[in-house]
Amino acid sequence: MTATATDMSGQQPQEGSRRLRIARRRPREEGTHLEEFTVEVGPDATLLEALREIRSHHDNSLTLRYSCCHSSCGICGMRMNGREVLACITRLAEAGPGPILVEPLANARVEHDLVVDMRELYESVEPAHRPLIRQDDLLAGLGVGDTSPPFARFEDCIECGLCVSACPIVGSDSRYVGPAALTAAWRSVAEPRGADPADVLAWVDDEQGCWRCHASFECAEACPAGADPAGAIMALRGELARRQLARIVRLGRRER
Amino acid sequence: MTVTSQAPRPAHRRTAGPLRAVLGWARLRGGHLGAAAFLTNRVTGLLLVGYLYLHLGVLYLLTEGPGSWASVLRLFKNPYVLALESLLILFICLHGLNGLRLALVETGTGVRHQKAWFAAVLAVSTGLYAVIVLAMYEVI
Amino acid sequence: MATDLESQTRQPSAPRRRSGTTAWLLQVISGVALLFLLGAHLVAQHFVAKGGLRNYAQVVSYLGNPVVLAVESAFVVVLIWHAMLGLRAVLLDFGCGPRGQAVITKCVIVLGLVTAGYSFWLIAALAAKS
Amino acid sequence: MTADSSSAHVAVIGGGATGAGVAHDLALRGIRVTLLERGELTSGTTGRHHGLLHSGGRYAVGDRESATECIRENGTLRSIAPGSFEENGGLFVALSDDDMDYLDTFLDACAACGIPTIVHKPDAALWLEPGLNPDVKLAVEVPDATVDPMRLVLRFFATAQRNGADLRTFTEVTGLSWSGRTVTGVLARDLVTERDYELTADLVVNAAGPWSGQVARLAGIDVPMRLSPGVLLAVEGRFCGRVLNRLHKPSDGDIIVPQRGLSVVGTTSWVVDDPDVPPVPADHVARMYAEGATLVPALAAARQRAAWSAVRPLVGGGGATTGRELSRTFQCFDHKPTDGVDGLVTITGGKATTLRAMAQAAADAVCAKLGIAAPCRTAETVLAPFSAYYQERGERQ
Repeated sequence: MTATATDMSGQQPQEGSRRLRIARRRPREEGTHLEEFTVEVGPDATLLEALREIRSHHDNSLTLRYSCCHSSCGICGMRMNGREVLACITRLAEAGPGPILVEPLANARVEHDLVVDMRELYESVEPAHRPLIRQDDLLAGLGVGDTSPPFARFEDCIECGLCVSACPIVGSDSRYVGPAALTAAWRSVAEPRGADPADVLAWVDDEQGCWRCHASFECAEACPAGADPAGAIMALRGELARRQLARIVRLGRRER
Repeated sequence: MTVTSQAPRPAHRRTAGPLRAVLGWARLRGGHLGAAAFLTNRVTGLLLVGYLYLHLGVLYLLTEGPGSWASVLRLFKNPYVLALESLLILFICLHGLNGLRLALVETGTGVRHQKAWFAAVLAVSTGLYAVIVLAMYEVI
Repeated sequence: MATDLESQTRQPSAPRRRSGTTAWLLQVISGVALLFLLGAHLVAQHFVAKGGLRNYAQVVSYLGNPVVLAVESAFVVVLIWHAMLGLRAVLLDFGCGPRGQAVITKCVIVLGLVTAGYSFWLIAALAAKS
Repeated sequence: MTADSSSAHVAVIGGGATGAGVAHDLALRGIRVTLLERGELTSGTTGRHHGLLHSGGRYAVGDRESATECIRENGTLRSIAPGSFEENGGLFVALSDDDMDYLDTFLDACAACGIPTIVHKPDAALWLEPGLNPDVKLAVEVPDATVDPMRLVLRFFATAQRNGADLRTFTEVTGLSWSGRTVTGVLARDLVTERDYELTADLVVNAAGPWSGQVARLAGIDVPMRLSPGVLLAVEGRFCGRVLNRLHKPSDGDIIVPQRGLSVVGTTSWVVDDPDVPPVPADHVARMYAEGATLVPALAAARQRAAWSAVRPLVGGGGATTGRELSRTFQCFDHKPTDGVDGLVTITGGKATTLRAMAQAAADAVCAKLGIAAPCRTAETVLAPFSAYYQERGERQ
């Protein structure tokens, strides 16, 4: 369970009741219908706590994904009042008063209720070599990293799919590679671990690759892990533009 | 590791119909400046293309000789048309300056401050617009 | 004009020219050029003349000057290029699938050519009058 | 009993680390496995783990058996799951004089368990970890590592699935089917289609972690469980490159595990009865902040990302008030000799780091009961990537 702060004697601070309207859907059925639940939760309860409360006391056929409860595994992504969030760290209070609309992520095939098919996301990251472990030396807030030895750590991106759901362009074209794959691609270019950056750049340098993004920065707003997908896409474009200009300059010099 | 060069063709995601796609643009989920810039750029861009054809149409009257062009001039004395013309200047400023912002940001430089850049674009555009409108109505 | 036709039906990974980057660079260069060209056009056509509008005689004499002709034609070309590429980028986001997008590209090319043709005819007609 | 492994069918209840290990091991031995999990995989205690791949250092003094097992499994897991660990090592940090008194017993115990240690003087320790409490007296480096618990366990599931295991998520076990005193299968309910069905199996393995007591009760058996939740705190910002432990007798809040851009401070322990809704007492969270700040002062001002609690499924009879001093080894109950119920095995206790070894022991017991002679090969089989679980999963039946 997550942070329902209770004092040692175990009783909850004064309960509040919240109404949740949850998108329900059976596998292989097209129709989605909203079911409303009223659930008693503490003042700083998270969306995940409310959903688990519903699952254990109201309707255990409600299916959702969660595992780490602290935004490090990335499988509890969903939409709350239309905004992409990780259920485990999003307080119900952030949704403001009134009933809360809970829907699965957009731009992905819904398997059932709040569970979407993650296959596309993982497939889209493959050509970018799925960067997993990176070199890092800056420690948060200490800024003294340059003296101590660098350490290897997992990438910031937790592959939660919120950016793909938030991007307005992904919904309009299923061939667009998507912000998640482009962020992974930039990480492979910025720190090539065995991969050939030119290979990865050739893959993203396409109309359905990094050039399809129109800089709405929705992905950067939605990203819970600070992986900054928009920054990665823009960095890819900068790298490609620089290489192209360098090529033109070289052509110019060779002709003279 | 060689790249599995065949980029995955995401089979499952149906291409959303035009209406849902357009609605997708306007999903200002957090109402943040980045999305506002994206929408402003689109709207002003489309309006400017619309104006281009309106402008080319009006210019055709020039080839009809001085008589018809004089009637056009009279039309543009009408204050409402003048107000619309001034809006055109605002759209040009917004689209142009936001274009500069994108040219800068889309190479990765200053991408962390893209919201600040758009705030600057908004400020400069409204400033320029005010100056031009005052000039247009001979106030200054 | 727009990126070559077959580029959107091709899989991103096939050996390819840098059409993605080129299109973006051209859009940026044409955009910056437009700032100057549009600025010149606005100043020359509307701000210099009293009341912001030239009468018939002024327009014809203005277009008689060959320098103005050159600037205005360059302005027309760059403007139509930038407008068409921008229009196409927006239309591509309407989500009408690969076939639809190939149609959009064709239409945008045709529209661009027609507009350019008409504009040059217009400039030539007015220049001839002076 | 069937001697040929390919026709044997084992039902595993519980989609956590234990279930994953057992499903993988049995599938590798050619046994048909069906796993039933009432939520998503790793949504129980497994996923909420702070992500430490133990070197065993923390248990070297108090529980030599566990410590030896940890260091052995530490090496094995690194070889069968390459690329799943941040292999930066860990430091046991001495901050006070009584920490220093504990030093020698600690070093001797580590040596006895085969845990390699390197002693660093304060300046070397501060060079390794600039965020450390400046009045650090000494630090002992051990081969700790950090892991993404969900992804590592999913690698076991992906490999089991590849070898034919049928992993049924969102499927709850509501009862058992019997013939006399022998369990012949499970009664399951598909929570998505709300369909009830019976699944016959030659053997049922109860690997439900903190809920294994409830599952055993379905067979009228009381498994002596001690449910010991621990509060964990995740703060924003990575305050250390490697794992930081406090060099003293294991007690509350003496570990910081860096996880991506977060730092996870753990942990506390007390005893509860209900595994479903372990509370997150506010004072425990405050204690995590305080204890974490003693190791890394800057952590005191860090922004809280989340505080949650996970229930350790410990084994052992009455008497223990807090869960800590119980042994960390796991227990494998074959209920035939103890409770006269055949066809049901319960596995519980143990830690995430030793999931493979625990599964090996359990699979050996299962094969013995089924009369199958198939050796365990999980120690030398490299696991599939975690995404293979999603990519190769068939449509839901």
